[in-house]
Amino acid sequence: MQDLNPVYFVLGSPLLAAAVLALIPGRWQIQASRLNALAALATLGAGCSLFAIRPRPTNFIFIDDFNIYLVVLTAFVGFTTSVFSASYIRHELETGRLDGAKLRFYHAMYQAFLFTMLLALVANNLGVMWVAVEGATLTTALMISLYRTREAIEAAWKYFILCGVGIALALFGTILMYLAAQPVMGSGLEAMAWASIIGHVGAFDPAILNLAFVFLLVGYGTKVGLAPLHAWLPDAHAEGPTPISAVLSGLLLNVALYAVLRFKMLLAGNSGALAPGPLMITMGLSSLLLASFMLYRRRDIKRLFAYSSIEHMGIITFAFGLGGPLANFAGLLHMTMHSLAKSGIFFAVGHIAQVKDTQKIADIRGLTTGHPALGWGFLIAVVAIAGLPPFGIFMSEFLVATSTIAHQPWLALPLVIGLLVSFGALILRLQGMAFGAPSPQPHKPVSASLVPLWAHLSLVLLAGLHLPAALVQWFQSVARILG
Amino acid sequence: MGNLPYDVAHLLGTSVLVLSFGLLFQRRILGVLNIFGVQAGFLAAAAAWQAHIQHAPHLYITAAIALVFKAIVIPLALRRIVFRLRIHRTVETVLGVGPTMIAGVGLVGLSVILVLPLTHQSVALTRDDLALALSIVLLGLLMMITRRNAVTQVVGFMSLENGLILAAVGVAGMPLVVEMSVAFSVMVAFIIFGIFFFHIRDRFDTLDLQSLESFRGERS
Amino acid sequence: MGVAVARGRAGHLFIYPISFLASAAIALTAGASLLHPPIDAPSAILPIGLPWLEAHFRIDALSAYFLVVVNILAAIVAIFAVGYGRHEEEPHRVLPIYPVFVAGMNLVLLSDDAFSFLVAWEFMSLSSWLLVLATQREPGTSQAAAAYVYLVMAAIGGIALLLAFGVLAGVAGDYSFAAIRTASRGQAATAAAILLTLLGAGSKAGLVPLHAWLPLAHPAAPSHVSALMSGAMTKVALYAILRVLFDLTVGAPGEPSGGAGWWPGLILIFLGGLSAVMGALYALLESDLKKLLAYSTVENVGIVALGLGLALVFRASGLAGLATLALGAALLHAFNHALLKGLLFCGAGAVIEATGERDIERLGGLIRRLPATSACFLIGAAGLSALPPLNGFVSEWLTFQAILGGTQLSLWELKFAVVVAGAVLALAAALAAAVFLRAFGIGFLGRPRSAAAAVAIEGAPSMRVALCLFAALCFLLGAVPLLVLRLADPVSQRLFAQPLALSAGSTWLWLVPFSTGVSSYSGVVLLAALVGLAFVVILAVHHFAGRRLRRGPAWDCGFPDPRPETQYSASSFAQPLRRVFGTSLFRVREHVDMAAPGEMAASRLLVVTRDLAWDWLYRPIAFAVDGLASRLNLLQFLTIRRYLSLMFMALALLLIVVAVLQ
Amino acid sequence: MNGAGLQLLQFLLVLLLAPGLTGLVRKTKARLTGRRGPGLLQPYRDLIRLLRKEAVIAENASWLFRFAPYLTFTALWLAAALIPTFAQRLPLSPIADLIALVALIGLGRFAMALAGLDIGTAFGGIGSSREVMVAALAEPAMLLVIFTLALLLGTTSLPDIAGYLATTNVGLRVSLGLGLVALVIVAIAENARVPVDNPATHLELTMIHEAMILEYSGRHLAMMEAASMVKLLLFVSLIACLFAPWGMALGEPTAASAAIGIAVYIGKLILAGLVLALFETSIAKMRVFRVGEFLATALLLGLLAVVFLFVSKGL
Repeated sequence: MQDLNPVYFVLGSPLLAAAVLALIPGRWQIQASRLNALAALATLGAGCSLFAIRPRPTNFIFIDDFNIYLVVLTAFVGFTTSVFSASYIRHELETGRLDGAKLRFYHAMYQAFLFTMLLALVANNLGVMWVAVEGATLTTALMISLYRTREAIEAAWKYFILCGVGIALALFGTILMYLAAQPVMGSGLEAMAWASIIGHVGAFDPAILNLAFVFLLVGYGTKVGLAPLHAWLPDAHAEGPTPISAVLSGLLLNVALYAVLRFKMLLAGNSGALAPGPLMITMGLSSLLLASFMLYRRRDIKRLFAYSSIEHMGIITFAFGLGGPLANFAGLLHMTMHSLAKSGIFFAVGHIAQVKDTQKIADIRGLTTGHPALGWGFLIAVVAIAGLPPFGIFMSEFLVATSTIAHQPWLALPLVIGLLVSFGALILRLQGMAFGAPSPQPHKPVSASLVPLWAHLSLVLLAGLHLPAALVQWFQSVARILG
Repeated sequence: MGNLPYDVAHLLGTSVLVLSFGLLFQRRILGVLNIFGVQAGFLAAAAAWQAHIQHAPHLYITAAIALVFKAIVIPLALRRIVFRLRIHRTVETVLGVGPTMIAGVGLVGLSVILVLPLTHQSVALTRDDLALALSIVLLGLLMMITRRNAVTQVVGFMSLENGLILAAVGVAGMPLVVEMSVAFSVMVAFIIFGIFFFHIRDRFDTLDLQSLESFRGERS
Repeated sequence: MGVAVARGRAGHLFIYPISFLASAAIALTAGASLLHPPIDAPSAILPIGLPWLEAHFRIDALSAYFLVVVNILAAIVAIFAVGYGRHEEEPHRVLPIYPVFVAGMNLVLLSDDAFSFLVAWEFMSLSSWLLVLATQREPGTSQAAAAYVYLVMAAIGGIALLLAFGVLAGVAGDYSFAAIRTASRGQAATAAAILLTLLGAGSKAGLVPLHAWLPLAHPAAPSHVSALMSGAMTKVALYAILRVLFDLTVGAPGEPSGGAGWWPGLILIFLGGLSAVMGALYALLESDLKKLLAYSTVENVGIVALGLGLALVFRASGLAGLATLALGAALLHAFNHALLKGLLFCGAGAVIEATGERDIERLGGLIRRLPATSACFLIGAAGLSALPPLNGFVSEWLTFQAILGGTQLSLWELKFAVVVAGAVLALAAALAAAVFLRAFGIGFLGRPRSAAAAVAIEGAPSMRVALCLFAALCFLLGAVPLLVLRLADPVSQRLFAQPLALSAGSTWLWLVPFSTGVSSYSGVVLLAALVGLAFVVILAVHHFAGRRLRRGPAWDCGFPDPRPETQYSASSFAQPLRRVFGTSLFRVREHVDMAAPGEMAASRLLVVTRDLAWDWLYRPIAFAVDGLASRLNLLQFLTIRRYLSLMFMALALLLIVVAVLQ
Repeated sequence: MNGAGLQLLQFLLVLLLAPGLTGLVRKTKARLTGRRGPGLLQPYRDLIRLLRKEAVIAENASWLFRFAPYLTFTALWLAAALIPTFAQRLPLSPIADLIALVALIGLGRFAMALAGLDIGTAFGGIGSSREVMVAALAEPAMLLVIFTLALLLGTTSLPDIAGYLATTNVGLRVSLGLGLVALVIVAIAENARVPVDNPATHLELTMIHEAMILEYSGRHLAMMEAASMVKLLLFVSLIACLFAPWGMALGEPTAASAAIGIAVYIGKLILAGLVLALFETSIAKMRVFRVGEFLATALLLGLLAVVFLFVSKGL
């Protein structure tokens, strides 16, 4: 059992947990939420063990510098979200908005969702990666309509249709990629394994590669929430339960972008194919500008941060589109920081929505006086996401902006406009909510477990001050092969 | 007698394409369901024929799945839902038939232009198949845009999936596991559609998306 | 340097003394490092910041000088704050952030690479934003709006600086200042970097077109914080301009025509002159004491910017001696303004704590109620009006001498611009005298116009100690400006590789910029002469005319009317000048609706002044963003079909692009 | 005649001649308007009378009110003592050049305006507010005149300017002419002479200077009156020193050259007094709000002087 592949544990534990949680009847859902947290902890443990033993790539599973830290990040955020969801669920049960049956479904699907994302990250076979991302869509589709309100159902239906079509297009792209690989590498599993394709991609027919990349960019781009394809994201975040929004915003967008970057690496290998840079830059900038202007009109707090996720995904895609070691490094760093900070914010937003019993920004005031710990935590989180200094996001935005003005100065203007407009909108809403006389809150203060929030913020602060050497080394190696 | 296999595959592919045009044209829901069933049948035949040419036994399984589920189970299930919701008589036209047809032809033209340059290495068979598959996918998407009723939108989505399966089948040597997982995910997608129908029905009492749209986010 | 951020429950008695000690310590070390500079300036490397470029921190002459300025001000303000902090309603909101704010400023001065510079810069803005919001009552009031405008402007400034450093660092992406200095870059890149720096640092300093946030934000903070913001933070912004324009873009130090030639200097002169006059005029029309002081900050920052512009122009045309004089004048004025503005804002704080009123229209007669505060406020007002024995006059006098040196410039346009700048500076100085005479006269003299003003009592002893310390420093520097010039000498050594021409001829007694023949000034002798002569006159008069004194009702041409309303108010005091300058510059509209004859209703005077920068720069941008936001908002409410068609069009577009590129 | 003695002589000379000059102006104005007018020594008698009277001040007067007269008088007396009148080199003159002199006058005006506001009566407010308007325009004009001279001669220290103008033949220069006119306008405005303000009346619509010292009496009023007299002398000797420095004892003054210097200086004073009286009787007082334009012309003339400096000399 020497080469006991830790990846099997990483994938196995959520799958097993999903099965077990599905069996636990509705009455014991509090214990189920604790089990959920335990399972996520186990996955995190398995993920960390990957640092020690780096398994050999097989046809289906492989670990390299790019996906190792994403796997650990996904496991970590999955764990902290499960801790948050335990206290969130307890409050939802007390107020009766959710009952045992729905929660049973919720816990099972939560673990299944973690499984699909981890599978997508470690999948070497392009087909398996597609199925994993499709699985992620399927598992979250019904969770968004958990509350059974009319808006929730409409949001879930929209989410399912748009992402379904997107994923279908991605499948078509994957098939085209296989079509391109088949003449050079022969048929069979070999032609679908990314690790081996990357070696031979130079000999592929560039025309098919371009066509494939277009379909893949539009397909997976829908899941990343880039501008013309972003419609599902705000409603899915606003109507679903908050832990789901946190995981959706924090992890699913990253996984989809990871998939797009995998294919960008393939295209970078083939000289004949058209450069993917300009495409990603246009989509990145358009989503940055669209989202930053839309922030001003938002009246719902979760929808506000959903658009902020679109904006940040726009910045990251722009950074990868720009290319060059500095910009790629910034993109990778921003991906990590954004998922930590954004999921942290959703933890805070979840409790705020519960305490104030509303998601309308107008009705939320005076958080720092009403609930000091929650209020200040929320303030620091929003300041981090807005890109102010001591936090990691400022460092990545600093790198993106400086490398933009150095390489393509005329691109700096739209980037800066987008950053400033979104900064203005976020601070305007934050100031309204955080300060002033506290608005009435019907519920007694919920025993909010702010541990996950502070954990995330401290990580973002640590990254802002001093990045651990190992992480830097991984980022730089990936930045080189990203081209 | 050119080479027979190419002609037959080509014939089956084009018939699936013609039927997706039929889906675009048909206004009555029941008609749409019937055409979809026939299209799935032809798809199954094409898959079986590919299996025969490429001597790849696993394609027979895909053909069988396509035939059983796509041609029979799904249309019947949808028919039962339509009758229980008593919406079998609704007639819906969103975008005029004329412009939709023109758009459809345009899309087919676009996909042929795109696929033509991939000439030299790949076998002629795959090139034609790919063009057909791409146009079926685009037509499926066009159908979803022009339909207002949830059921017809789902049928549009399913015909889009048919295009994908035609592409997957057309490419020689697609590993079995991928085939199986694709088919499996399509099945799960259809089950979730079913669940959604019941949710929408008991909250909105109609499957017409018009009423659904009035509850978009932040509208209230 | 890193002052402990204590969640000060122990209250102000604990935090402020510590910050006083810290600031005093920093000031002393910086001063020491200036006077006998260590051979190689120590460069501390901390493992924080960008992974491959640790944060560099270095004290060189320029940063040491500004460290002295900022920390002396911070030390004395800390003493003031010990007393002032007592009545703070929510001390826990101000206390922990105050030392962080001071630390942020020090870090900006110390940092030696672009990344840590910007981190400290934004850190400073963030902490001051929290301080501005600390004492707010309702979010809806102007306080929240002021804080919001402040932070957005700070962000714009920050991003402009970020881009400037991006251009300076170039493609290589090496952000340490040492690398930036040696990196060679095109003329266009240097020009872009300079313009972006002027935009970024200029908006933080408050140069005119970008100043509109300053009079909103500075008064909104608690008084001791606004003293720091006006006194120290604007100096840090000027330090940024100095660092980039004089040090980073110049290439090898000391090389005369390096950098971008004389046009940046001309821009600075233009902006400085405009800020000086407009700042004074805005202050003249303002009746809120702290806003008035904020506008006067805009004016004085304009004067310093004018000095810096002169230095750039002189250096670009090879007159190194004059350049050091102009630089010396600017640095001296920065030092003086920091002290004087600190004194005035702390004085205003004492007044507000005593009366709870900020509007000078409702104050009056405070000189009898708060003798010590009024005396110190008078000294501050005289200083900023550039009256001889005090330090305000010395730096303005030096700036005039630098302007008079303009005759040696070669280019005709430059000569004319320099002289027009002199005229503008003279007008600004005169208007400043009017502003502070009005502020002190209406605010402190005459009869109390409100009940609160009538019962005001002196604040805590520590506040008075701080005020007197400020006043003493002003007198000391007025008499012996050499103290500061000794500090400024290494700075000009560092930037121009030339000693300050000024300090060559000057001793502690005389101040001789060029040669005794040309012009000279002696603070000490003038002060001694004034005091001596006054003493002689008083003795003679009292001996000859006796000391008899009788108190009686005010004469007032025979009909004494005790009601305070008959006194001149702030707006009536400024009315003649408003009539001369106001109509054109601020579109001043005065409506007087007199009661119909026979009616007893009081007639009303309504004066409407409009801030031009707000109308032509800020409002259009805000409307544009708002309009675009509402137009784009429709995208949120489309139906699923339209979203699908959106996606379809995107796909089709990309496919066409691919087809075309094939 | 060593330095200290010279400076002491200058102080006494200025103090004694000031009231005489004012008396001369009043006498000639009376004569020109057909009245006998008070004697030349009337101002001396007024000052002594006021000094002996008891000073009455308002209840709410503060320490500033009592100290301001002395500060005003001292500042103006020191400023007057720095201007070379009969001897070029004075020991105290290097401590303040022309710009510092303008600032000293500003200090005097600052103290007087504050005193006006201290009691809190309407008239004090009127006086100070108008004084501030006048100052806000007069000071820049004066500085511009100084720029003209400094740019032309390269120095701002009074002894050197006087020495240079007295010795070399600078010739008739347009900018110097404009500078003189501007300085005269400023002098009229600063000393509250007729077109800007009427020193003789207490009409509240017109008075600027008188309004500020309305509340003073006894020795304080004496100080204020003496200050305004010294100020008039100061401006006359400033104009004389800058634009007509001939007859001054240049370099190291001997007893003889000092005597000649004093005689010539007194002659200049008399001439100036007559011209001022003549000018005042021939012009009516301006409305207060036109004073702004009047002084704006002075500012414009100053600026023109500087511009012409470049054009004509091609500097």
